[in-house]
Amino acid sequence: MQPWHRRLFFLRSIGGVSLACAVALAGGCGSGVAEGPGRPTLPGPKTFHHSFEQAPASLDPVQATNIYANHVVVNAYDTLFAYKYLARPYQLKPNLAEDWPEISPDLLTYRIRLKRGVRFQDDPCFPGGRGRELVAEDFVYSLKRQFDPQNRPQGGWFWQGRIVGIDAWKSAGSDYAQDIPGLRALDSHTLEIRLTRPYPQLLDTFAQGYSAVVPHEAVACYGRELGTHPVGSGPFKVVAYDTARVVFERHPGYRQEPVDLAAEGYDPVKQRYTGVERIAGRSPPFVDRLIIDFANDDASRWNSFTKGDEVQLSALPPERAEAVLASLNPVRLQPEYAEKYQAYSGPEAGFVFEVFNFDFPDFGYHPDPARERRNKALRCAIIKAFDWEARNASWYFGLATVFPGVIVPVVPEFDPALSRASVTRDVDGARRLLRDNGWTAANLPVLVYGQSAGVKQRMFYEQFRAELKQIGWPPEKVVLKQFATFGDLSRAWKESRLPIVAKGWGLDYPDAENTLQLFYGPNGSPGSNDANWHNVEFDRLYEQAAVMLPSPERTALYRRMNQLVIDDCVGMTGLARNRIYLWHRNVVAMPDREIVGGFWLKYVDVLPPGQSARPEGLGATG
Amino acid sequence: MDVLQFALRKLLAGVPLLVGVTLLSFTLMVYFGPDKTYELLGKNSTAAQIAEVRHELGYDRPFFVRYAEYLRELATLDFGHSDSTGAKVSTLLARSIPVSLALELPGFVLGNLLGLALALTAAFHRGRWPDKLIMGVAVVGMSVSFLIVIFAFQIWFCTSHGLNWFPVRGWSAAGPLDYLAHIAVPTLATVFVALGYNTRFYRAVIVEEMGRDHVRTARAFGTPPLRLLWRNILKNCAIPIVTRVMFTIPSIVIGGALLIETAFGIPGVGRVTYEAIISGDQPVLKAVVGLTASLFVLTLLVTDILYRAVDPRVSLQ
Amino acid sequence: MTAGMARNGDGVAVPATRRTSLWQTALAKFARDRAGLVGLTVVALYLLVAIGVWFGWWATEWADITGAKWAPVSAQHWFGTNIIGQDIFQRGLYSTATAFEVGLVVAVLVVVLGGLLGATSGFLAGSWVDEIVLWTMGVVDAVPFYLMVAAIAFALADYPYAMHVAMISTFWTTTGRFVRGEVIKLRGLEFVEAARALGVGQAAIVLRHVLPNTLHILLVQMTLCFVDAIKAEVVLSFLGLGVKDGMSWGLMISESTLEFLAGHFNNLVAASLLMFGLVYAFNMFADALQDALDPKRVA
Amino acid sequence: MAGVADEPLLSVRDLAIEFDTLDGPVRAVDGVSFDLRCGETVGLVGESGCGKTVTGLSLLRLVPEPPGRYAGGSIRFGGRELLALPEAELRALRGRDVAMVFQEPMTALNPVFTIGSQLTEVLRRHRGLGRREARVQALALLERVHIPEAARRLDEYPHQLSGGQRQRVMIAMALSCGPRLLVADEPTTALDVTTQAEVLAEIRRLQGELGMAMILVTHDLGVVAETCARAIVMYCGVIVETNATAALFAQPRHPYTLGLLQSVPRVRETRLAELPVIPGRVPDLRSLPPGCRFADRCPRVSERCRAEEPALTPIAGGGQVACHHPQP
Repeated sequence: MQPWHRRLFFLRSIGGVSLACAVALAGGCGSGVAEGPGRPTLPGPKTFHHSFEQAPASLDPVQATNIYANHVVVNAYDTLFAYKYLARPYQLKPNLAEDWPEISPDLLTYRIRLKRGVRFQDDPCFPGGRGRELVAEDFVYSLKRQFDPQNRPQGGWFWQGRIVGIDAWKSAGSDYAQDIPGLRALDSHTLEIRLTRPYPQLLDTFAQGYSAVVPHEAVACYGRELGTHPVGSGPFKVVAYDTARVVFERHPGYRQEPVDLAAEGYDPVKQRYTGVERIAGRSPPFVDRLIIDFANDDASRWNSFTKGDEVQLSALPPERAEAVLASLNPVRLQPEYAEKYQAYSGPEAGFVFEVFNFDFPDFGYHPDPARERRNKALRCAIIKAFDWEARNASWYFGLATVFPGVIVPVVPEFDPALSRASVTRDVDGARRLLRDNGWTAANLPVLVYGQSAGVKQRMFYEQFRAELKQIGWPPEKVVLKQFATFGDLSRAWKESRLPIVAKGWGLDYPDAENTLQLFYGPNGSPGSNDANWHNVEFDRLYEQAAVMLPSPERTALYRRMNQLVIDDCVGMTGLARNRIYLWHRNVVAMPDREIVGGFWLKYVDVLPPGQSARPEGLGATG
Repeated sequence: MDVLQFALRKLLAGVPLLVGVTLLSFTLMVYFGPDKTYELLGKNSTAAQIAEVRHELGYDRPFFVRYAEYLRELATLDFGHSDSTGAKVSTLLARSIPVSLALELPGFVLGNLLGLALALTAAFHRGRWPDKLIMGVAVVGMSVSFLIVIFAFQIWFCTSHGLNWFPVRGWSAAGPLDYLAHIAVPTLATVFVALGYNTRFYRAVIVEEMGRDHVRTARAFGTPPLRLLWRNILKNCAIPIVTRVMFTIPSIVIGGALLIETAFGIPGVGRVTYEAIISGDQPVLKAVVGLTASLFVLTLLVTDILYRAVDPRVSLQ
Repeated sequence: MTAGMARNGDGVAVPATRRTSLWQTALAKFARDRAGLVGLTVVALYLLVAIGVWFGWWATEWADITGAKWAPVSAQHWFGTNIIGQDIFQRGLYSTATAFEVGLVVAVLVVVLGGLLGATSGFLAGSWVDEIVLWTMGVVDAVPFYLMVAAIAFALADYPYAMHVAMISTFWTTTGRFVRGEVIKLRGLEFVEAARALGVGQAAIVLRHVLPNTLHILLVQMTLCFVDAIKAEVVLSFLGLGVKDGMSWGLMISESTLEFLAGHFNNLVAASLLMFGLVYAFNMFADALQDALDPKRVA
Repeated sequence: MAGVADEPLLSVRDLAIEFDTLDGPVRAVDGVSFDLRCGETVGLVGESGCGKTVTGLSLLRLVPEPPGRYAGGSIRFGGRELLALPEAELRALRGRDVAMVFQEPMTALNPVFTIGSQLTEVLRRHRGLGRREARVQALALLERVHIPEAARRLDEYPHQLSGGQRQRVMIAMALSCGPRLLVADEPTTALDVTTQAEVLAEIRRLQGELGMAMILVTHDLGVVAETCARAIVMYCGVIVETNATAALFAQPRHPYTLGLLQSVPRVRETRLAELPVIPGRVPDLRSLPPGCRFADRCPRVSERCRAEEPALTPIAGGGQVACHHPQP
């Protein structure tokens, strides 16, 4: 839980908003298997074979902590909201929710109606093995699971201190029989959520796998093994799962919702080449079988992709960029690849950055103000020595975007006009700064560079050490400390044991607040403010902006906060990767896993081998 | 009856070994092993949550309580659930051990048979060119790193840079062809690397046996070569061969082939174990290590009984 | 008995003559083994390279960025450069020193540990000391190698020599068993009995009389260990459990996995060839040494 | 078979056998010639390393190749040239026409098969017997060599038998096919004294019963005296003297033979400490002196001995000696 939620707001009671629950009956549920117009008769099930670079640890929604787990979870389960398949910038849409919620004027009470006739997948855990209808109480139950320590939940921080009574429910022992005042099912298909303070990102959190709806029967039946045996109401049912792959089959009882391209935010100019027009008016999912391989080694994933009969869609390994791409922006393939593949490129929803830990008197705060000033010069010099462009060239083959500050390019608040001085290498400037502030090779402190195990991480260090050597930092004073597991590295961060923290952050929702909270003082270790940076003005602005709905005023506050981070030389930041996806021509897809998460998978269709989803007349490339 | 008695006595003698192995592995892998807490925390965590997770994982209990718990789990073969996926450890192992076996057995058998065949060829032409050629190549095989072999074979056999005959990764044993396609390259790599060692080992054993007096006696009585090979050489080499083969078994069954499984994306027990190590999944680790140790003790026993079967001089005392 | 004439001159001084004659014949045998000599020469060349690295004669810029990313082979960069522009040739040379450092440290300590424990347990065979040593060997051998090494590496967290400790604590059992067997044979011999009769202490007997007579085993074990250590380093470094500081062939090979896809194999080829050369030469040398030191072996 | 009536059973001519060593080839047997008639017994005597065992092995062509090599000469047995015989015919000959008894009864039998199995194997191979017949024969053979409880022994393994019994089994095996020539390589050396005498007596008895020719390879002149009609003395790969046993013992002509005879302990006459010993060492086969190989140790050495190697020449009384200055 973030201390930062708690400090700002007092619990406010609101008057109930009476809502007329006009219940629309959902269309005929059950048996239908979408027979689209062009659906070919294939020998065997129609299969889409996808690949990830990492295996999810657990498929239990309460542990859907990374995009890999999230992809699987949102396809096996359902969430109240989802991101539109095609809209850019990203937009929410109701999913299990029948419509947008009714929100009280003080922004503290949300009333959400669920679709009728949504059924869980058939599973032995239900009486008779037949999936029952999903009701509002299931959502309440599922969210409670995030506050039951026995489940080892990882997503509770989204709602901790924000939903009325949820923390009290947990401290009282997480008894599912007890009610939570701020989280109630008014009837079988109506939810009411009451907040302690306005939470503009609430609906975004309901599009996360963390809030996916789990039937209590499955928990009773599988217990801890729910993590390998999902039972949800999503478009696909998991039939096999191990560390190498997950295999889904179409959920035959999935609700019939014909695709409305306009409602999904279709942009004919930019997206027509994908052939997604083919799915208009048909109800997903379109494939009988969905396979996702987990292969953490780019080479074997790429080999599998290019073989032709294995993986059909893969992120382009940056190493192949030079050989495959004719141009990056717009993304265009070399002719021999364009014959076989389609491509899409988009910025990641996240960034990588490295911050100094201000708990370390050698680099951050110091009782002696003069030393603290010298420390700032030290930090600024290191930032000037750091070569983001070299990092981009070496590791991302120039495919990444280097940007100043911590507001990432993918969010609407990003400021393209911001000065790039903080991400521009300046060896002379760095040397001058060191010299002017009395830093010499003899009195420079030892810099311990903590990283997780892995050769890439090691090379980051070597690159950094060589760059520092160029501003006169003795190489033996730059020490690598590799942690065997990510957990151990994470522990070192959370225990504030590393002077420099290099990490990546994936956005939970498309709002700059999600990255700015990384510098909010009360979020210091073990929270997400690994820099342990405390800036009074920043904290004040953050608290002010946190309850604001999106607006130009809020954007201005965000940008001011961003500048504060840059000005105090808090760290080297940042770089956002561009992901390039390639897929076989017979696959109809618009793959973008950023923000959209796994929601796009149910819209994927596969044509018989040899056919192309690309509309005629678009030319071979583009 | 005496076999049974012998077995019981051996099993009893295996208890200290079992205690030692479990204590060592528990101390190293579990007590000092990686900490799962910080992988189970959400993005933003508080000290209270950290304590909560540690309690859930049982890290806050004293060493010997945890060790005793481990022994109980080992005795009942109930290792609980994985800390990562929540899967039952027994399910996890029941799924991955057969995969590792199916993956490795062909290579193991082939590597030993081929090694034996080459060793025989070399030994029978001792000192002449076939011997020199085979032994020279064996040293080359021994000098190449397994990693390099895997990479080279993978690129050569499984990608469009080379022959592109086999799937580059994954696992399927749906049909015999499917199975063969998936094990072909891993098996080739395993055999390539093991062959050098096996050939040298078997040649040394055979050459030693060939120099024995009873071989000369047999030749002096006109025994034909194949019969000589079988009755005088192989039967008498049985002890070192059985030893070598038997002691590889625990590591095949439980250890799996970590490098092969990682490179080819095969969900065998080696990969499960390695992932358990790097993610600190202690229930899985405990199960793997405990089972390996038990299997090791069992192997010692079976090997001793086999010794008697292959060599009348060994008695069960 | 006529055979008596050959025994003339042999007295109680069995160990002395046995030893000298063993080493003398070994040297003579080795000097005639062409493959062994070539192997030794190549190993010596590698050692020279390593010494040069230790004294800073060459490969001093192995950590610097001296060129462009993936610069091709040229007069300036003999093996080209890597992904961040470091000179692969210099890194390969530098890794030679690491290989010797790992190989020597591990081999020497394994032999010391295995020799001492093996000799002690062999000399006291049947006693509780022997039981404990045997038990320890059994325990260590019962844990699969990579599991054990990984566990030790993790348990020792960021201790820079975790890998060495891991290898030593798993490798010593082989040497220990060999030495134990040999010592059990030796301790029945007359010179040991004689020393015991003269009231020489047990530790002194082991150190002065028994261990020196197992030197040929120790030497062979050391060469085998050296090779094993270098090969294990490659795999462990690939798994992220290896060399922490500096550069090694294993790190270069794992580095090369980042480059396969882009079609750059300089790191892989350089490290593989350099490593293969040393390991092959060392294997030839070890073979010749074994042949020379094994009284039973006839060329 | 056959051949001319007076052709010897075995005829060895100028046999030379080399071994490859690190220092180049070494001649372990260098120009050995002798004949053997049917039923004749000959002792092949010398110190270890003199080439007697290699000579014995060569009669079945059992010298390990490599490192050994037949460098010249011929071995004719029953009219056939053994050195030119194909491997398959050799196998048919071994154990059937020429049998061998080895020195080490402890290791000469296959430890993982029963005595019966090893005996019947030979019988079935060479005499074409069926399983049951072979077993009956094997039992008879064991009884013939006086092994107590022979029926039980058939199912025992070699390690369950004493050394003497094992050697009897070896002998039984060797005699199983009624060979015309028996090569016995130090058959009693590894046994204790009482057993030695028993086994030796057994061999003598059986040789007499079966009428086969025998070559007894030994370092022990006493054994030769008791068993053989004729003795051949070897030194450093060559024959230095050969004669009828009685004549040899009565009047040794080569100084080496004399030395050997003098070093035989006569238990009742001489105490061990007073045993005369031939001074000096056996020369290194790799660097033989140009003249007589015994020159360095010979009390009667002359200039001629060091320059010229003496040839084997007939002497009065029927024997042959290779010495420039034979004992009178």
